[in-house]
Amino acid sequence: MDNGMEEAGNSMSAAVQQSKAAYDLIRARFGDAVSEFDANPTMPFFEVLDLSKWVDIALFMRDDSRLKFNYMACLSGVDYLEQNQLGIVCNLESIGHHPHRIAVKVKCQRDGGSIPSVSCVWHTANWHEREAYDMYGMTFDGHPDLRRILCPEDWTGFPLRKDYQVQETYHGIKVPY
Amino acid sequence: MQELGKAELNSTRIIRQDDNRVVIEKDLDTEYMVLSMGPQHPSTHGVLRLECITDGEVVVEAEPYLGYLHRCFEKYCEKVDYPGIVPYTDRMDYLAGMNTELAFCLGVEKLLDIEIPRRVEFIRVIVSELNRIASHLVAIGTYGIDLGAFTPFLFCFRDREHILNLLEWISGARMLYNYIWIGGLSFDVPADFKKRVAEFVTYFKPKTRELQQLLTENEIFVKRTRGVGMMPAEVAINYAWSGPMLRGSGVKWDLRRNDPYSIYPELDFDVPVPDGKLSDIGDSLSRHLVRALEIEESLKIIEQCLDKMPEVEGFNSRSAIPKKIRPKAGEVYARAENPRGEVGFYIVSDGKSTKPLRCKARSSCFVNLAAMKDLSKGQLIPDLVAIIGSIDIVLGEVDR
Amino acid sequence: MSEYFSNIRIGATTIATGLAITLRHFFNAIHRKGDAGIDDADYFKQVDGLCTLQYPREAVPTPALGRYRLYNDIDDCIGCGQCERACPIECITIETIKTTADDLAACGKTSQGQQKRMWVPVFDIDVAKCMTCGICVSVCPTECLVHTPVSDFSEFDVRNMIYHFGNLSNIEAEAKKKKLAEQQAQAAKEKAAAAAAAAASGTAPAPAAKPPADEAGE
Amino acid sequence: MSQSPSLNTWSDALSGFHLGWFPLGLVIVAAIPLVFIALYALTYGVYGERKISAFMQDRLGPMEVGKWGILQTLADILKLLQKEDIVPTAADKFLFVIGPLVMFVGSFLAFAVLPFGPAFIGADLNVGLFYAIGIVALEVVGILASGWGSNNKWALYGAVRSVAQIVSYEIPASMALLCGAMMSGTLSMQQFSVLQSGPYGFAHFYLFNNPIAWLPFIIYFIASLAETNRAPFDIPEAESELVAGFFTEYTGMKFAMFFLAEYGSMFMVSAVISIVFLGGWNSPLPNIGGFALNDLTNGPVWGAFWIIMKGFFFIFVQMWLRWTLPRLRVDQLMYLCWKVLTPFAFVAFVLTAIWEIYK
Repeated sequence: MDNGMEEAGNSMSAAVQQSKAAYDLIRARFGDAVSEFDANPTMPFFEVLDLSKWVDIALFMRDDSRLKFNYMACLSGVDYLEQNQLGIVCNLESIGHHPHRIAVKVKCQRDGGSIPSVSCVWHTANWHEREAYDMYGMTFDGHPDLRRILCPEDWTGFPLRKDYQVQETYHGIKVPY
Repeated sequence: MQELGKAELNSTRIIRQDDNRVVIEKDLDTEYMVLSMGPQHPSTHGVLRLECITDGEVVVEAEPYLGYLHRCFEKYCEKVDYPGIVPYTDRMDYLAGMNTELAFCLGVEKLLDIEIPRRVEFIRVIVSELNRIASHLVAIGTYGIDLGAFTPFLFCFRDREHILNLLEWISGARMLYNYIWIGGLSFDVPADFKKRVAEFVTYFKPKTRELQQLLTENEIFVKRTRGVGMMPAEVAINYAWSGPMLRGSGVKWDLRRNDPYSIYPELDFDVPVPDGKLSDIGDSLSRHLVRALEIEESLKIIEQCLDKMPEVEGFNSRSAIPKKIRPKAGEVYARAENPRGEVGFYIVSDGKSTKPLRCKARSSCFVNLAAMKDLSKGQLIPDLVAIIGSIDIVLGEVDR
Repeated sequence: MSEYFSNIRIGATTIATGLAITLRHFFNAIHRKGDAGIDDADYFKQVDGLCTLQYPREAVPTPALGRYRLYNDIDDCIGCGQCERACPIECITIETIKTTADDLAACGKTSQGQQKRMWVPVFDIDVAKCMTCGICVSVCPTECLVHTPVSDFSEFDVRNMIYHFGNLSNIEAEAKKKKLAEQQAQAAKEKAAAAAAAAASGTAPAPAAKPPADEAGE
Repeated sequence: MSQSPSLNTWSDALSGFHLGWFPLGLVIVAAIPLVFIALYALTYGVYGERKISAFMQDRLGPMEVGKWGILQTLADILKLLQKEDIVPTAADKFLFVIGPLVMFVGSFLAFAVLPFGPAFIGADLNVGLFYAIGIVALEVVGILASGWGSNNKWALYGAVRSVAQIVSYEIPASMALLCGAMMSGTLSMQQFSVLQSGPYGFAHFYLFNNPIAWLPFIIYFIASLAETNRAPFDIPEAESELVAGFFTEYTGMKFAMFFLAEYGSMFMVSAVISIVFLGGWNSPLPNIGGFALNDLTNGPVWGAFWIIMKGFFFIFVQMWLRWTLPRLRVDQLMYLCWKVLTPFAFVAFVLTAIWEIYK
């Protein structure tokens, strides 16, 4: 970690410092597979740059005794229209082991992009990933049961994409209200 | 049980005897029956559909199908101003509107970085704890119905009615309050509110005891729920269970203590977890007990808040609300302890617009329900009903 | 074996306790909870016994703040359109026509004495859509848009759920529009004629009233 | 009490009445229980259950139709009559239609042997009790027919559960009634009542007369709940599990027939328990010194009054239990039957036998 980051760390709140410490461990292990730490006060996060490492990072975060991020609070899909990317944001924390929490971002191609699934690491990711797929259309490699979850199976388009155009009719029912 | 699950596909049973011998039984040639439970079914608490593959009365597998009540909450959020989202959060978990509003407002306030008047914080805690009691009453009452006891349900609703009256009195609406606003409250409470809430607490305490005798201690109820739907703590955490569900598995985890918000750090209350005497830790009865105990903790919190709440002359509950709610660019994951667990909002603001770029709602029921497939393996249909009831889903929140 | 008998014993005693509770309620049914509102001082003194009311004839009074059907007092409405913009579900439709100078007196003042500068020929609230969130009421500057405690207003025809509060009939509105258009045309002419001199007096009020004027044109 | 020789004079005379070749009297005798069920189910069964449950739950109950909603049941019946009588396309039409009829018939066939007074009984069979136990089992056929005939998975579950339940609970129920039969030494329902009459009213009833009788009494009461599918043994209907159990697919009057049958058999088991253990049509009031309360309150009309009141009391207890208790699970139901009630019924049987020998 470079000195600039550490100096910035002095002005961080305690919670962000804890996240930073956790991040440092991940960075030490995976190096350039993860991005720099974003030490914003509301939701400190880092990004996984090497998609193929994402499951390894997840497993490391869950199982390493210093990290123990055993609780995935949330997994949200996001549409980064300007960067032409889709992504997920995972909010992780540790129940019963450490007080730290951190957010991880994983991004993929906007069209036909896919992200490795972490549903084998955190069971809860199963439905969250299905929801992200349902709403944004990125696929999750290795997901056991990747189907739409909230929209009907035969719905066209991915509703939460910024450029989504709602279909005119659905089984003869007029859709736009 | 695991071996059984696999072997059942060939209508063969492998039964492990006490002395570790294995007996293989071949059934008559039977077929599985696919039983579609819901979306119109009395005990799926709304429009959940479970597709059960059943072997007689035994559920081999139950797959939940969601989305019948999907109302595009997240899509709406991207089209509506921040204050306009608050009434929609009510409609997510319609049994605990105040708590969900609180979670959302906490998030936007974090992005805005504004200071909330102390009196507002106290009122917020009182109303959300009242709402928590109301929500738990529905949970306990409907659980009774699921198991065939109708009367406790109506007793619960009778008492919930008083809470709804109290909340209607201050906010103007009975269920969909839009009371907690970003940076404040829509109205200050009426002068008599404190007195009336105190009266409610005195009125309600004996009623909890009665409910306990009528339902929780009833031997049939205990027999129906004890040891049903076991969820070990490890697995519960991995499924990201939260709220009474996680505490029912014996994990002492409550966001009001572990990620404190508002004035909860100043208040004295316990986080109830089952002790394993009345129930087996992690079963349906534990979850029910945790809810019953939480009602009492909530009453404690309300009493303390009534004592400590500052009285301010000519108080304006909207004083801290910014003229234009336009947060700086940034993102936040804010959450609060709802009656059903952790409700979180992941809000992304671009700093230019008065509408969020992205607002994801992490719904507690959605996450809790995800474990249904595992929980239902090898259960009887009556137990399946008991398990769904103990998860206490609100479909408005599951489908959003 | 002892577990077997203790099970039976516990079962019998807990069932008896439950039966005692329901029987107590059964005999308590001679009392009835009154219909006092929550703002009544002795609300919690009358909570025992039967707690339901026979709705159409008896009802729990709605508290003063009760947010139910929307009502707009058009005499106080200045046609600012704030409620329309604040409404998250767009159930309010407003059209306004700027009042010409000679009509100001006819347009009248609000009850607080503010001069109204807009005719509001269309002020429609679709109460079937309205979710009674109260945001429109909170932004209303003249407090003319209010929630009334009327909660039961069902209709057989859904079109009757659109409430019209406008203060001009169609013919009147057409006349006012025409009048405004004529006057604006004249004003434009005058402006063109006296380019610099009219700037001080003529343009000042125009920007303030601009957005509603646009809507009126739609 | 000297009415035993002329015991069935009324009903015998009535059934011998012919209008030309037509046995009108016999039709009237057969019609009386039916009319009674209809009236009772209308008044006490449906309305009473709704009111009792309402009061236990702090509600008002039906209030709109008539004073205190007394005519509510009539309104319900009118509603049910107007409803479309739907037979699902995929249903087995014959079974679907015959199911409710069999159940209805089964539930009121047993009324034939219920003595409604010293001088009124439909048929004073010498095996009346045996007949009453046996004929109730006919309901199972109706339930199975309607459950299978509906071609609905929930209905099938309900029917199968119901058959398992009723057949199992026949055993403790019959054993308990056998204890009663041993105490009296007869199977005739009329004789049960006669043997329990006496100047001291309730003291002559087997429940108070015999130190062991409370055990078969309780066993039969619990088993009778299960036989009539009442809570906490209502798993065949199990609203929250099986939607409505075996009558999920029924509408209109067919649906109402299930209700009439249910209330009919509720009264039937209540009457049987009061005949066997509580003296049937005998007045419970004792003669105390000069006050000949017992003599005053016995007689044909009083007899009908007492047996109906005793029946209604047990129906009240059934409703009271229903609105208090949760429902048992299928396996717990069977546990209760085979591991609790049946052993205790045998114990009661043996104890009664010993008591009857050595008393």
